[in-house]
Amino acid sequence: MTFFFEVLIGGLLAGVMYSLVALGFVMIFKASGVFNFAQGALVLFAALTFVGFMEKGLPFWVAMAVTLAVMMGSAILIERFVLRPLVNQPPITLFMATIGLSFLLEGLGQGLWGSQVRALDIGIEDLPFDVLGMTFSKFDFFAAGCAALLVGALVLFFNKTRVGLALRAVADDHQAALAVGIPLQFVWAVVWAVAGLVALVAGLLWGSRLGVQFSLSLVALKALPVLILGGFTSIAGAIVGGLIIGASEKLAEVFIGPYFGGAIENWFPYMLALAFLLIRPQGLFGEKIIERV
Amino acid sequence: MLYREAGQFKTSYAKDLAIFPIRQDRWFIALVLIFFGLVVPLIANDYWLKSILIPLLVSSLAAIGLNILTGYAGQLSLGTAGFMAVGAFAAYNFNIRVPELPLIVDFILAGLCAALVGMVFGLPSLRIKGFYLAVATLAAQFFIEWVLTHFGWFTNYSSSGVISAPPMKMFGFAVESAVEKYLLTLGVVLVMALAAKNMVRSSAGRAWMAVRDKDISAEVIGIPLMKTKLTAFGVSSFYCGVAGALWTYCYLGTVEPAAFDLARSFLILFMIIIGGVGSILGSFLGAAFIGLLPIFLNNMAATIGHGTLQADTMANLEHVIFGGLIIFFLIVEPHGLARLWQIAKEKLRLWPFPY
Amino acid sequence: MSGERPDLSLHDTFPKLLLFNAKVRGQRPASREKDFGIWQTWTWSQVQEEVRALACGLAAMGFRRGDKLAIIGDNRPHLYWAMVAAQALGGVPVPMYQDAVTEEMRYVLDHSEARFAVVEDQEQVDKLIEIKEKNPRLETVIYNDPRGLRHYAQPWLASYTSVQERGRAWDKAHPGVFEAEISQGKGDDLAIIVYTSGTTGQSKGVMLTFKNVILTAKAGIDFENLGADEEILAYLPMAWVGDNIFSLGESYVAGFCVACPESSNTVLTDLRELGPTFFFAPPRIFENMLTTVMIRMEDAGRIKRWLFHTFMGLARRVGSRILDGQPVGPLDRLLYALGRLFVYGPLLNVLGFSRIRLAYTAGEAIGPDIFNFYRSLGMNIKQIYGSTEAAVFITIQPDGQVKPDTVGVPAPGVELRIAENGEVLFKSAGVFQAYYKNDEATRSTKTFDGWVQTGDAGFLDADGQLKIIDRAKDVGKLNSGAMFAPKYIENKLKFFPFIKEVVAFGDGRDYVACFLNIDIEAVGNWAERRGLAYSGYTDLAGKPEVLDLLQDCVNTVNRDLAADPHLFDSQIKRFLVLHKELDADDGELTRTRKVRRGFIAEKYGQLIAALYSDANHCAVEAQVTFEDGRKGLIKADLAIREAERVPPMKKAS
Amino acid sequence: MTKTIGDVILRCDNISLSFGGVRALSDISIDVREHEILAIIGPNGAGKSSMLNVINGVYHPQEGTVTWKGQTRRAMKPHESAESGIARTFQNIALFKGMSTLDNIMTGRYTKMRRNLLWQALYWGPARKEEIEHREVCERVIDFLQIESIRKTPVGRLPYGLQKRVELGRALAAQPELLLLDEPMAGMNVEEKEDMCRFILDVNDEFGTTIVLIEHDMGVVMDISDRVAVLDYGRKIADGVPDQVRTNPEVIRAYLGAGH
Repeated sequence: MTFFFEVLIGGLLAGVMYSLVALGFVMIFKASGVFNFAQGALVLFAALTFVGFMEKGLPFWVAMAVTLAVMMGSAILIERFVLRPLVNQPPITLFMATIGLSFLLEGLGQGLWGSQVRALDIGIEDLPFDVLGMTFSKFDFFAAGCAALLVGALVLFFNKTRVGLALRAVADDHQAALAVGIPLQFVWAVVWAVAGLVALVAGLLWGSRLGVQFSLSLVALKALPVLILGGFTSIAGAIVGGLIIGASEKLAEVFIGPYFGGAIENWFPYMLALAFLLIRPQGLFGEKIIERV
Repeated sequence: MLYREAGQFKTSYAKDLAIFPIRQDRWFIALVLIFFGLVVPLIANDYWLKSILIPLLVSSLAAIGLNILTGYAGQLSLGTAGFMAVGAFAAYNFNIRVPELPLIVDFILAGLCAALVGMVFGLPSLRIKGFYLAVATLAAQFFIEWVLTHFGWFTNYSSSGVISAPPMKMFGFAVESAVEKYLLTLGVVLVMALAAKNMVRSSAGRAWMAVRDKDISAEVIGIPLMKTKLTAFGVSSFYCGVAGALWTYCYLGTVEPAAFDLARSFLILFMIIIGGVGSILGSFLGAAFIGLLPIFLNNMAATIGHGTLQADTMANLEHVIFGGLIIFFLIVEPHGLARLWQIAKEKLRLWPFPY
Repeated sequence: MSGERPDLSLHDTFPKLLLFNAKVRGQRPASREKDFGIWQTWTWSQVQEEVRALACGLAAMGFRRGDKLAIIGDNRPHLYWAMVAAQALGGVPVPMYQDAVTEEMRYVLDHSEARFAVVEDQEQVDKLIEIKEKNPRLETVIYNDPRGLRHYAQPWLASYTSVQERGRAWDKAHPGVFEAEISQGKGDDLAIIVYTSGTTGQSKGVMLTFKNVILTAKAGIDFENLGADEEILAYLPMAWVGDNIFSLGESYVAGFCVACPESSNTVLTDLRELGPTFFFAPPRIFENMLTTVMIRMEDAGRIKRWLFHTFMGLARRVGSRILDGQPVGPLDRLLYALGRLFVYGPLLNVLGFSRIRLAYTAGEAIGPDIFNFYRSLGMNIKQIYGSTEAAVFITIQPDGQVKPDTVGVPAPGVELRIAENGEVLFKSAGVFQAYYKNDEATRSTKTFDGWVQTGDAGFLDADGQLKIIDRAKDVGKLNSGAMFAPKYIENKLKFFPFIKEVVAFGDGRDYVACFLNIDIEAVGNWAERRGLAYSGYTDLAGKPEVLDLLQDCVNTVNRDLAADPHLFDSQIKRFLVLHKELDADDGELTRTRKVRRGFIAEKYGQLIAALYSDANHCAVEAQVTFEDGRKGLIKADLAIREAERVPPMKKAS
Repeated sequence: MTKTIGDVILRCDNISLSFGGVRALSDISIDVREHEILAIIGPNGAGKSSMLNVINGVYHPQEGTVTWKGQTRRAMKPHESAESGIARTFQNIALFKGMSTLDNIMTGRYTKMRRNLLWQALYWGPARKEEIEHREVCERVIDFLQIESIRKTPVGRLPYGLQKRVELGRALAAQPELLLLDEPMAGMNVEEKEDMCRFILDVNDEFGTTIVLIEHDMGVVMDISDRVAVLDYGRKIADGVPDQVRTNPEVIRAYLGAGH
């Protein structure tokens, strides 16, 4: 039983990280209706940039600031050269464009900073510690803490700041937002920049655990079932979905995996999400869409 | 400019329904076929055949498959390579376990297996659309890869997880040399491309497009959504399955499940975006473009950089260019090279007038 | 060229020719119609079956030898078959203008004593329902297209297919009657009555025998080497004699296929699809096509425009010469071949003339620029001169000797004579029998020894080619005694795009003088390109620059006239440009835009007097009617210009 | 020029429909007789489109039954209703934008085409023959609606009025017994409306098709329909020949009240 809880809590902690990446998706989808497949590439790009600057000798916080600036710049460029020309195109077109974007970012990031695996040390040692006879990773707790902080900050941002409120207006109704004079382009750039920030944090946390390398971008693939489960438009859904996926994935791997030769965590979340979809197509917290004829 | 259409009038619907109703187009396509069927086998060396033309043709076939599903039926799929893998391993298993079967039957059975798997993974399409479906197809991609890697039966318990295609025999002839493999691939691809064209211009194709363009009115007209979508998944996966078998038998020879990874799925998606969504011709153009671009880049790099560029730099450059091109095409010409081709043809037909 | 030719002494009627064609080329196409998206095609043997069924149906309904069958509708294979079906029974088809107003239609129906009518659709049926009340002689109306007619209860209405069904049954019950009826027909029987669309008075019914039509058609076929492979588009009114000669006469004699367009709105599209090998069109259509070409080329890119203008320049220089088989240097030939690839071939293709071997134009004078444009592309377009009374052909331009300003040499079997007053007379196998029920008119047109007056004035040039200059009654004499043909001069001037209307004077005067009307669009464009500001029509017409422009035109015409031994005295001495457009609302033009000379001479007497004086300007006021119906006065002071007159030359080469 | 209106072929009994608590239709009964043109009118939001959607199975009512050709049921699937001879057009054009006029109309033949996918892949023998036979039917529809010149034009490029006509063509290609038209003339100019009226009357007249239509233009409704049913707030408030309905006080009140 202890073992079960160990696995469960480990999974939940990993799930917080999934939530973090899923959050990036949800924000962009809410504000612009774009399913941003490049979120994973953003994570990789952010981590690579950060490590790159660190290797150039910049101090941690400076590297952090510079990387943040780079992510903002990228957001503006993406809005100007990818999203704006594709406005009013079918969503599926925008989706495919973000696949293209993810290739571009991956190639660019690795091209600029090199594609070898780099270690990233953010100063938190991954030491095990015991609680109630169960062993947990200190790092996981730290990461979960960071994620929780970020989520809190985002909630504040959305609810208290002018820009945040504008974002919510856009998410609810593009036409109405335009009518009250909120520049859509500005909002999009901001939301991509915020997604960039989320990507940076996720990149640092994942990067320091897995090392900064190409596979970081695959983290995004973990976040997709989270979205299906939680719904594309719900921040709460992203968080809860991430926890469910993280926990069930680990549990399945440990308790069911051995019967099938292991390594089922790659597909198990998808199957879970799919099975869930068949019951509730709009996801946990998604809104049901009624089609008018 | 080269068209002389006056006088090429149609006296029956049969003639009006021809794939190439214009005589000049028929000549052109005949020339292309003669070139690839007769001239290429005579002049191309093994490198061109084995490393360029065969994979290019097989990719075209997979792209046709994806185009049927995504371009015609409007169901975005990211699991193309998974269905190819099913075809590849099914053909292999039929081949070694039931050696009495002719190879062509193995290929067909491989396609059917892929079709079956495709239809199973297409089931969610009845409830979900768009990105949701795209994500669901990712499940197919990961699940299939995992099954083929973790169950030794599929690789005939090969220790490395790699399968090697046994020597091929087709209608009593051994297919060994590059030319023979090329001709086999060409034959299969042409026949299947023709069949695909036929389907998309028949009631099945119209049903797919109807579902793509406006599913609610398709249903009201009497097109059953479930059957239509599942047919699209089935046919599409059949094509991918056969492509996977050809990929193993005619191109790589030895293959592991990882050869059919997500990156391959994306590459095939790129082929249809650049080639033309909803166009059989576009599948070929896109495959050629995506297939030849890296070769072109490498040659360029070799000429300009005198070999100073690292292999991984080239790979990154390729990524950047592919990604950029996808965005470029989606913005500038969402219907891809096929539309450009069509526009050029229209211009030639109207020449010297601009419209 | 291809295929077996009928012996016209045996196959001397259309029904007999139909049987012949069904026998020797039964599986080859005879009729086509664009319908339901494709060119529906009937072979000669299918046509024979259709005609047979309809003829038997008509017989069953009481159609007798000598009865008239009115045909009303757009060009449709079914209507052509109805003509032959009537002829098979010894009846006479009377094709009528389908767009005629009810009153005109009633007149022709009444005059021709038609008992039966075969019409196209509801539109014509509705007209006949109205007519039939006053014209009870019309007994039965057969319609081809049943759309909208389902609820018409009139007992005298029958659908084409129902008549044919009845005919098939009747045919079974009366075996051999159809053949017997056909064999009774002879070449001297009346084949058709064609009503001329009279410009004055009531139209006259021109009676033509089978011999008239068939022999004339044969002459045309032989002259042009037409074969059974030709493909033509029948789109001009069936009531027009030319359509009968080309779409029935030549088609049945040569055995070629006649295609009918989907509707009158789609003629140009259908033409492009069909790509006929032999084509007839009045000059207006060729002119419209050329205009379209020019407008669309204006919008083309720089390279295409350059290619077009460069190669068209070459074509103007050598195209016609190559077509006429005259010597041309090898370099020019090579360039011309390139031009054919890049410009001429594609251009002919988009116009629908890729396969064209022969094109005719007639009816009025065609502008030399238009004519030469098509010839320089390598399209063998030729002018013919003809009339209903001749079963079309009087003269044809022979291959290799095509001149834009003549209408060619007498067609085979045609004798030509120029009367004292310059009127053209002819005699041929095609000469009509008489006007139906109008002996007086017959006598005034056709002399007892068979010469027919055309009403046109003309002369034969040095090569023996006929040049038509005007209506005979309009031709006058200058005081010098030289011939004065106003229309000829006016047409020459009107071929310039800048000139809209011309009125030439000279009958009973010392010299020729004229009024000109500018074409406001063309001259306006010209002025804009030169940065010439103007406030309106009157202002523009009075600008010295514009007068200079028109003077160049007049001088060019004078140089042309000087080369003509018959007309060099008709060179224009003085002219002025009118301050207002001649307008039908002011009574200066007829509603069909023909100049009303008498009225103008009276209204502008003052200006004419000035033209025949020494004055170099003349003040004028004229009443005009504005578009909204208000009347107003325009005052202007018009300059009178002297044109350059050129001494008579030997033929310019 | 008379036609005979036959027996009731479609009967809707006590239909009630609501969306998540919002009542769209309450207790509506409507009969449709063979060969008639029945107009359903009413102010915006009266539930007219919902009624059509119930008839051909797009919406499934919570209460009531639909009896079509003798079979009574709560609801059909849309494609089943198509197979049993009901065709319809939509208020907002619902054509297949990526396909040509001809292909759009050919989709109307879907339920009548029998050859399976293998034959279609071969496009030979029976499959080709079938394709040609159905093409002929569609060409007749094209001829009937006089849209020959746009046969091969992608419908997305057509002006609105023509798109409406193509949509009618697609419904006609199915050779339906019952044709449901949802605002066939909305957004058209006078000339286009006249054309559309003529087509509707011709369809009714030439093929005997029963037609149920929704239309706002009262002049048109009174001109072409044999019978008019009036809905208001999901209830039926009148049903009868045009002249009766015109003078019905409740109808007048509904229209004036709704600000029409």
